[in-house]
Amino acid sequence: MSSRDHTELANPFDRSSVSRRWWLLGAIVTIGLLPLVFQDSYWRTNLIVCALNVMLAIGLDFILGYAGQLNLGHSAFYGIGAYVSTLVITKLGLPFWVAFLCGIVLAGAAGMALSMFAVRLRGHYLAIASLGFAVIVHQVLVNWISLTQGPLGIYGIKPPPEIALPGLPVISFGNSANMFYLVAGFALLFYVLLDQLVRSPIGETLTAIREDEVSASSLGINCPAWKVFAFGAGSAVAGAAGAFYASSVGTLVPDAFIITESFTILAMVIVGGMGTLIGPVWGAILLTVLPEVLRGFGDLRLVLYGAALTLVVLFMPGGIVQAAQIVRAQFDRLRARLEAG
Amino acid sequence: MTISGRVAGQADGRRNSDKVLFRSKSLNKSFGGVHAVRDISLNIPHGGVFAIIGPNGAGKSTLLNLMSGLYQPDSGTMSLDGVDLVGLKAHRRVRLGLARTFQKIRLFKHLPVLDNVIAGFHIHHDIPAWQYVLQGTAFRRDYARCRHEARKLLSFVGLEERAKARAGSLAYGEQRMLELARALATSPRLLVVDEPAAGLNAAEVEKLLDRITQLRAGGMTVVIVEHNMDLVMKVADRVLVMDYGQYLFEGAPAEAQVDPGVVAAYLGA
Amino acid sequence: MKTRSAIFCLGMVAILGMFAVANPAHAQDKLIKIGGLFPMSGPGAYFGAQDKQGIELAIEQFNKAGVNGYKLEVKFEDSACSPLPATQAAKRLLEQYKPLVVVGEECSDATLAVMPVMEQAKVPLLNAGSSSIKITDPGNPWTFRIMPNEVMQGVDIATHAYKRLNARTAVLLYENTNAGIGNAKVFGDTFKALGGQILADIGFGRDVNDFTSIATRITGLGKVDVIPTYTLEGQGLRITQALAQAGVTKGGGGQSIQLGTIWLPFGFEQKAGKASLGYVRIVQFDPTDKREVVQDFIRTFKAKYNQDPTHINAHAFDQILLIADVVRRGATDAQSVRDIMAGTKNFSGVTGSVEFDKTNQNIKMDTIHYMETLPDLSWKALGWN
Amino acid sequence: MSTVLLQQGINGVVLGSLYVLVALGLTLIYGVLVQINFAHADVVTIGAFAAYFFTFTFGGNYLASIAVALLVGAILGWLVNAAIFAPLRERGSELLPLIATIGVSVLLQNVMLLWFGPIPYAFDSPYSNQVIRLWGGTFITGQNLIIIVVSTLTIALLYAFMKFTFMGKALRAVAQDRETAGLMGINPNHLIMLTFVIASALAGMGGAMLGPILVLTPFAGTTVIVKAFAIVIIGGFGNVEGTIIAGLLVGLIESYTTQFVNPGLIDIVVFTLLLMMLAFRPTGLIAEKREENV
Repeated sequence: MSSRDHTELANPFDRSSVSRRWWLLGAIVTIGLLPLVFQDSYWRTNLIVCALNVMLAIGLDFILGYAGQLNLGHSAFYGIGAYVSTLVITKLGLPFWVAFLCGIVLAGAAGMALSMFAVRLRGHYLAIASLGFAVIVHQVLVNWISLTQGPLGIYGIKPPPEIALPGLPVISFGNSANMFYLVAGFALLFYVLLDQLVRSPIGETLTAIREDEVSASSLGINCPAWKVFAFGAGSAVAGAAGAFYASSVGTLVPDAFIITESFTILAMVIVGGMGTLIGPVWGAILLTVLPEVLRGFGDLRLVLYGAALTLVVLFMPGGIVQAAQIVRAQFDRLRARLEAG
Repeated sequence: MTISGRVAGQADGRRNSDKVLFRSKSLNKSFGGVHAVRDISLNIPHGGVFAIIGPNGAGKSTLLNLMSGLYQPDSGTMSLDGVDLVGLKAHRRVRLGLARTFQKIRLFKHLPVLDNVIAGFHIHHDIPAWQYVLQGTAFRRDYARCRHEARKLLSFVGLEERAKARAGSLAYGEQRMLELARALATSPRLLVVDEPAAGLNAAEVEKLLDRITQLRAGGMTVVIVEHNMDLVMKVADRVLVMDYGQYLFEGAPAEAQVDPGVVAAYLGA
Repeated sequence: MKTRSAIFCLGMVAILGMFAVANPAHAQDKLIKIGGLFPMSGPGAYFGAQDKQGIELAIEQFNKAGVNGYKLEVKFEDSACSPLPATQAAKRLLEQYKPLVVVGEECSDATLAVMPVMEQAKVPLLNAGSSSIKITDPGNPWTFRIMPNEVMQGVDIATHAYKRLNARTAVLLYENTNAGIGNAKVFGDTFKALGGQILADIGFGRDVNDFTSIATRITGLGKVDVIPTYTLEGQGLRITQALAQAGVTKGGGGQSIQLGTIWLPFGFEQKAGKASLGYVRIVQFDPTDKREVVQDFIRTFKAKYNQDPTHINAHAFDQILLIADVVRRGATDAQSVRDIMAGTKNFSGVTGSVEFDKTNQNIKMDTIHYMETLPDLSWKALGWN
Repeated sequence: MSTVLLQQGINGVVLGSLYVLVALGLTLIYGVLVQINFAHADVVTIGAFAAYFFTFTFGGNYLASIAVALLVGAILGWLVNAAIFAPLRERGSELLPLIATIGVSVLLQNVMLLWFGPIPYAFDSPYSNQVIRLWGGTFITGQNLIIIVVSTLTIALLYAFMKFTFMGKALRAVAQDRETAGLMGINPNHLIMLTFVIASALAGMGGAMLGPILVLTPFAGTTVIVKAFAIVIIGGFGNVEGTIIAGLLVGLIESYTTQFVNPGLIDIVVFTLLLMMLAFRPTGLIAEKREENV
């Protein structure tokens, strides 16, 4: 291990990689236990939706929080993934996993195309361009009835095919627990992939672009190319979420991918803490579960949701991650005081 | 040593092309009605400190932005070590060995000091792409090497203690030094420093000049863009004086100080 | 910073505190639990708010005396007029409230998405407001619909337009939704099959604001006999006004007759004013109907809400009426509700009578009534059914 | 057919004027603050409701209700700025205020849903059903004529304000270079406040005039806002003349798309134009060169 060559470096790498392994194990165990804790199909659906939203949020965060690209059209890639994967099955008769891959690839390609198209744009221009892109995608889904069925919708989409390994019981994804394991497994996979990327020099490159493009290019960073890369990667993850959306909900209508869906995903990233990967995970979970828990409030539900989003931005712009840091700092101070007597 | 458009300093015997690192011919750049750089030709030799000076608004920064690729010239040619630069994007020029700092400091303010420098290693990661995802041995070696090199650079500019601080929290003088370290991380052959003394106190200027001298001693070519003539006199081997976007004088620093045209420009005649 | 975090914490505590007061538990014997799946948020709340009124009125009436010794209870969940929220709401109802029967949704997409969930849970779903043919064709044994579907409505309207109004040319106007497209298509197909001609097929989003352009386009199409229009009340009003202003319809001195669906409420004419003159439409709820059940409904509704009931209020009311009838006929659990409901014959509600076919589609067409708007904005019942 | 084409032109101009009123506020705010305000849509809606209640509940005159809506909009603008933008300004983020306004927008929409209910209000002004015959068989409704007249007057007033008053000049100066304002001896916070008040007053007034045209529900403003953003971009962010031209252009595109293609495709046409614009002419219809100081 090379850190031994530079012993003076007190390399944080080893320590963090060990603790990351524990975190990963913890995450796997949690995912494994969740459907056992939540037995009813309502909560299991919520679990699946949580996992879908986690994918969407980390994908958007990669684009927004790391590469600094103001993407307000994430719902478009979600929708592309959902429709492409479904249509590849129904129109071309290809197996689910091929369709799944097509969904990812096309969503990623759409993201890259938008990014290339808007490569000269920054900040709000990109925000509105991506918003416009999402409107176009939604309207194409609505109007291209011969292909997408438009608002008539596609129903009875089957879950992914059963996995029958010799010697093991057949794994059917009609079972909500198995479906959750599948979606959450992929969410975790994408999380780990993106996490590896942001911890590699690619992460440094992207944050450099986010912080200052002129400066970044003065260091030899090809900003347009990396932005296209980030957009492609983030939207490909959204495409995967879309494919799972279709196969777990079973119904597709264009309005599921309306632009306000982009705002919801954005809110997850912000509430969780932009520019960290773990933040959006918590943000996605919170903003999926919170509206469900708030159902008791009936009409007040979305009022509270809007108020909470505004309050977070005003008073806790770093989101849950910042809140956690503050709590930890308070805790440390308290402990220090106790230890001091 | 340097040759400019009309005078074409043939008197200087060192116009041997293989000794010239950066060469430009008749560069022009206008913004709207302002002719910011007019017909500038210069040859910067390997090694040494080359200063571009002139009063505020003389077009120095525009010239520098043309060199670094932030702007493209309206006309004229440029080359670095024989490679044509015109049309080449800024990030491509870095790979040819051209690095710069900025007049208005442009650090990655929200990132730690160390990460600012590490970002400068962007063009020097040579591990295969899959290593970024799997993070195997090669990746870890690269990771440790970058951190090691970055700390060396930080200690070169005297910031090793501040490695974990946020770049935006550094004092102004420290930020300048950090920007220098970051530019050095790209391992440039030609380092362009824009107004390095702006906003620094005397001690900080001294320290900065000392580092530049060290870099020159190490064989690096340094271009300093500066409006303060006294400052460059100490370190520059050669100066180009500009005014209103035009060539005014080019030669040894001592000669510049007595050149009537230069004096007039500086005294605002 | 300190005060800010203090405010933030207070805000969060307030929000959390509100959780605690939510969801008080109920416990009661001899209860028929009814789940209500309706859009309560977003633009679809238009339906949910009215459904809720009708249902609550009906429940209040039945609980005065009880039905077969049972009391009725309803719990609403916001299904947001959209597949995923609707399935989530349905699952939540089924898991946590455990109803014997569920009423709703209004939007066809949401209803279609909920159906397999209900089938799996073996709890009947009673629908009144979704018109998509797919809900009952093929449908499933657990889904019932008391409203005529898009095919029944569309064939009927197109036939009457061709035969009674002698219409030969038509322009289709519809919102780009499941129901809009579906209904317009059935009308178009039937009308063409009869020998009529569709001059233009104009679909638009629910966010279209200005209908003058659409009306203008129709002025350029020559002689248009009928304009079947499939929109909700809000856009419907603007379309009727725009068509009159452009001089297309009778209300604006033109020749065309607008044909309307059951989507428009009673009182539409009063809002639209003179522009609605000559408008021929079907209504699911006819307030001029002299039957006692209708007049009682109108009276009690006005007493409770101080406003005129709409067709949505009425069909929501009927859903409970039918469930109460099923309970009266001896249903005690989800299975018996389904079985007894399937055998419904000659049930008479506010919107008309109900008799289910094999696919659980109500085959009675007397739930729709043809009306024409007169110059004093009152209705003339056309008695075509 | 030529009557129809001419009529569609008139329809497009009417619609365009409405869009301009909404988009102008957005572009003013962008010019001065470089911020996007999603809550602008809800100011439009609230303006429409204010006008409705003033006319129908309190029996006021419809034309007076336009002034009421203007006032309500101005107050809302002041509130939104004081509550959201002012506290966030020091953070210098382009994203946070945007998200905060999305939050405010959700909040306002659902508060309105609680108060006003989801059932569309039949908001007809006394001029809604007046048809004024014009040349060649074309017509315009009284309401639309009011829209065009009031929009033109407002735009002219705004223009005069920007051109001839000190505050107006200062506003333009800030829009071009934010540091200049300080040099002119004006508190930039006051200027920003003024911008918000003007922009939201325009939105409120727009609401009062839109009310009798669109379907008045708590979500009415949102149907206009996304298109207003497109107009702001097509016209060039912060560019008043560009916004006016772009607004009219989009209005005309809508009416002619309805005529020749299908109203369902309007959004696709408008937003494709937007993307084309961004790709090939990102500075907008009327270029305004801003150089980055490095």
